Amino acid sequence: MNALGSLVLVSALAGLGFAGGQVAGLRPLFGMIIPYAAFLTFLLGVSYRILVWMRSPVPFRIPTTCGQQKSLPWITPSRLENPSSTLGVIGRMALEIGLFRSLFRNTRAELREGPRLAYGEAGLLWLGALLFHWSFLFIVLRHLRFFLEPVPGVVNALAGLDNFFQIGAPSLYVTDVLLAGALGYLLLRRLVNPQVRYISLFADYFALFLLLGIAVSGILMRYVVRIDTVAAKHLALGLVTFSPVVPEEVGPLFFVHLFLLSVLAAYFPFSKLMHMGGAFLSPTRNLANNSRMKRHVNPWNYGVPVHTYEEWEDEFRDKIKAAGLPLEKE
Amino acid sequence: MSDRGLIVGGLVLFLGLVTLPVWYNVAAGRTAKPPELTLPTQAKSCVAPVEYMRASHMDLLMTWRDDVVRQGERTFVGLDGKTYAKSLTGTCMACHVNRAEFCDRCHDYAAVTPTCWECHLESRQVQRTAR
Amino acid sequence: MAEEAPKPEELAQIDYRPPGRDWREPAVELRKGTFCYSAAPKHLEYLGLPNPRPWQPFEADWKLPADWKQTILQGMKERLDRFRSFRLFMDICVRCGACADKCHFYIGSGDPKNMPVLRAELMRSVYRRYFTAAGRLLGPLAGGRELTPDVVKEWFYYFYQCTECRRCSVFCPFGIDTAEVTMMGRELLNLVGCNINWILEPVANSYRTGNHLGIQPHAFKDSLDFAVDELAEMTGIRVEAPINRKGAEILYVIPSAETFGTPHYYTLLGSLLLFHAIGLDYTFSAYASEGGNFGLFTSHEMMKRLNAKIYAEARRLGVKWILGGECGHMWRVVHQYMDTMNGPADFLEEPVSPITATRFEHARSTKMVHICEFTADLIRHQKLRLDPARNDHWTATFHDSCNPARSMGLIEEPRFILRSVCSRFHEMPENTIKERTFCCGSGSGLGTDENFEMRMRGGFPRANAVRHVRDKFGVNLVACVCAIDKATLPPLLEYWVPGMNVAGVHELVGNALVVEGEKERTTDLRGESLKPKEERAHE
Amino acid sequence: MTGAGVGSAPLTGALAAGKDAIVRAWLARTLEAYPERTARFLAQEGDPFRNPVGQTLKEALPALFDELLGAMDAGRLSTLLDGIVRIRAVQDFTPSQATAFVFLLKKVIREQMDLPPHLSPLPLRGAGEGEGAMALAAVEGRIDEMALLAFDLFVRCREQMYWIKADEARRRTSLLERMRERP
Repeated sequence: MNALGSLVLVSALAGLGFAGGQVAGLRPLFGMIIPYAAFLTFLLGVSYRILVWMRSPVPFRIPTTCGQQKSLPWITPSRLENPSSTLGVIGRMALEIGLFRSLFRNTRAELREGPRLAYGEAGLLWLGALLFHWSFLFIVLRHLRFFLEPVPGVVNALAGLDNFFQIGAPSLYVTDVLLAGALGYLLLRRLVNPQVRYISLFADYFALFLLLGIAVSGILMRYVVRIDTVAAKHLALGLVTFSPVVPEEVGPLFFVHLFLLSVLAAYFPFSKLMHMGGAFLSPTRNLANNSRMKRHVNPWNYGVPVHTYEEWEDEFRDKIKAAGLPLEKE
Repeated sequence: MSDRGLIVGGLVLFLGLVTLPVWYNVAAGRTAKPPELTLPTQAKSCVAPVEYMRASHMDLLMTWRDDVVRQGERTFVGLDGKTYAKSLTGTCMACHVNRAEFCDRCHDYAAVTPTCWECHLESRQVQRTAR
Repeated sequence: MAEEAPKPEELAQIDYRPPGRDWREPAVELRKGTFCYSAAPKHLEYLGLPNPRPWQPFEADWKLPADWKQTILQGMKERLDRFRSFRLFMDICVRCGACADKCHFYIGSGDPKNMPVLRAELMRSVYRRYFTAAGRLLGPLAGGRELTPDVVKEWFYYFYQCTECRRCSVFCPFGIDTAEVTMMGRELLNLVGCNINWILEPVANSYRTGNHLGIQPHAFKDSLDFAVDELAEMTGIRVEAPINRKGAEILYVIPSAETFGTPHYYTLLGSLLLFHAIGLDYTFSAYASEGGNFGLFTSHEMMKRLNAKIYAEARRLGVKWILGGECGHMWRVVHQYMDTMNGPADFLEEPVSPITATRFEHARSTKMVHICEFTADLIRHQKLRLDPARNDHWTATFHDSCNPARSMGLIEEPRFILRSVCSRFHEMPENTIKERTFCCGSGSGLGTDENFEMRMRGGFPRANAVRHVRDKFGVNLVACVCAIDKATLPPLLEYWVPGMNVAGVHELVGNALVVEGEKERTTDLRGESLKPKEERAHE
Repeated sequence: MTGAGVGSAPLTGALAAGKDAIVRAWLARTLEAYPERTARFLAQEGDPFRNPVGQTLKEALPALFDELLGAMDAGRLSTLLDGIVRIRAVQDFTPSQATAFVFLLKKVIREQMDLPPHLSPLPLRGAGEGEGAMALAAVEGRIDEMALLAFDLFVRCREQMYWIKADEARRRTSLLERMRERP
């Protein structure tokens, strides 16, 4: 139900984008105003969310330690899994964010009934997630060719790397295939794996369908229903140089792509997609396990009622005395 | 230890990165201008409509290549009813004589690097005209 | 689950599968054996906690205070503002499901709401409804859910069905720690007086007398005296067990269960013998006679209230530093909270082993050292004479307790000790030890007998791994460094792996330790007879 | 698996030949007692330490089936059944639900062997009419025996829990008790 609802919603949004590209009067709205508004929402929204997180302090050191602590000099500490220094924390975070270290912990070679060595579904999740995120980053960077003039060599080099196989014209980008494949897998997994289906919310499917919509419309424009690339760049460049134009040559499919992207940008700060920023802030990962070495201050530490020694001694004085234990006051 | 500086710094870095195109183009003093092409003077129409050629000329060229190399079919009937030879250098570049001022302007603008010139040579005549 | 039995003709085709409804409809059937009883009002009153009243979870009316909803929402807001962990963990879960099968309760019970992600979603759905713009506007469509008394009941059921073991957080790509969510959940439940007796009675006792069972100073002394007598019988050596002695170098804080329960008691014997052998200048305290801290299972505030005694007593007695005994969650509190809550301990000195002169630099701020760190250092510097053959009746494995493993990283120290004091030691499978260790199923204050079935379910994954090493290596002893383990692993293993024993690491140290002037040992510290020395030598 | 002792050779042979399919169906039916997502997890997760419940069933059911066609050795049956029932005794099952998995085998066998769901003296392929029915009755009788044994074991597990609980309470304060006993 959640899946179907999100699919319908994303389809409707795509249709809206298409209509926006068809109707002459709406083109400035969909080609200039909405993208600006969405991007602004993205910037402000992300900043707001990060600042809200920042406002809540981290009162206690609560890293999840995944290896040997640094204690006695002759015991080798696990510097990355249980870092005690800032450098170690940086290493741990780099592994987490670049390679999804913790998710990888799921995978293991195992003997499933019989001698067949197989990797579990969990390994696929790690691979799918990793491919999706890296492909997405690659594609975003590649898209800089639409926003920068002249196009820097780095962007060209990235694209060159990406169309390594040089299939067809325009040549096939590997990341396009990987992204679509990974997204498809992540969606399929939500639908097929009963555990994950049970925990999936409307928002989970919505994000996936939205990303798929953007990917599919982009792939269509590049490989199937060609669009005037020069005009597309003209529009994109217009947006980032604050001299927006909507060239006539830009077709409705491009508007689908642009509108879904705008929706994504505007939706991003208010959704679970903020895990992008959150991953950096997680106190179980980004703190050094040095809480006995260094004192850490809780900014809201407040006094609490305690049962003092004096009260305790007063209450049990006779018994303490009878047991022959020392007293503060006789 | 307060991590506010670190977080704000990270956020500013992130905002800077995602708005990079704005700064880049501001620094370059750029506005959105599409490339200006030197259009042929002698011919009035192309083998296919302009809109089609703009978006899909690579499809046409790839089809031509396959037809010529694999099927040996060398003639193409254009939209205007005329017959053309399926030839990049012979047909296309007969009108669009200057690669640098026609092909490359758009390709550079859109950061596209077609592989045409890895095999095809610009004919001497074309090069001469360009000069 | 239905209480009536199905008719005979239905038996063959009955489908027990519950209707596939949305998890957001709160529905808890409190079946006896799977939940804990409520806290007695007198404990709440003594501690000054809200809404003391007689009630039980299985009753329809939980007698919540009139403004319960506002209290909970207000409490949530405060905690969102105070704990970045809480706010972040409410926001960033992507429901990837990586944690789903990591929870021992899920593995053992099969209840989907025991998947860590769903346990947290019970709270998140309320968070979204009341604290996010989308949730306020769109409600269920944005994954939000109304806070109703049924939701409170569900929280109670599932947040007291999580042992805060942090295993899920090891596998989460964002490090989301269900223990943090559970801790907040329990704090909120405490605000409206929904708490369990098995936690609050020890808390109240600990607050008043200094230890969980409410043992008063003279009885505490009796226990230690008894231990000294028994040790004298077994070893011929009369050790000292000083209490509240001012001017001692070290304050030794133990989980109080070592003074009244078995097999904890044998660990106490082992450490008494060890301290005698090395001539340690130390003292117990009858005021701070509990290292365990059930406040951790109640609220951060209560944790602080109970923990304050340790530093206060160290200051009063004028010791140089503090040594801590074998206890799991006590070490979570000491390692991750104590200095921040009740420090700075600037009246103490950086811990230095008086025997080996090793500086425990990793504890230079908190000034408290784990006894395994201390002993491992002694053994490494060959300050102990050990006869591992005295543990030859044991084939041991080591169960990592959740808190030392995942909130501290105490992994190699106890293993080093075990390998030194017993000759037969085997690890359980890799994905069930160290940071991936399985909980005993009874941590975080759930080790009560009314909750027995749930504990057996939760501990099954652990027991299963123990059974594996029993069958493969003939393991007959599970060593551990946690008082809750020592209390709850014996019944767990008795049910799943009969014949298995449980011991503290320092019980085995005490067995192997050759102390000057001792008589020939004929028994281990449990009083069970050892094979004569000659026989052992010939093996 | 010699088929020693049960029914006529044709039925035993057919059952032995169909073992894999029967046991698979039996396992699937047994897992249906759990919520859907859990059932899938129990069925699919192959790591015995991640999925001890599913693993126990996967190992015990085929062995029980062998016993059914074989010697029905009481010792082995107890061990196998105990492994399963012990788990179900602490999960949310009533006694009848906890032991119903044994009866499911009857239904599964009839389905897999293309037999009608109710006992009636119909001919079994390759055997005389009455003979086939008797063979089936014999197998089903053995399943009933297993079920009764499972029920006994279930009750024993529940009883065991009570004395473990009592024992636990004693152990918690055992030292105090010993101190009291000492002069």
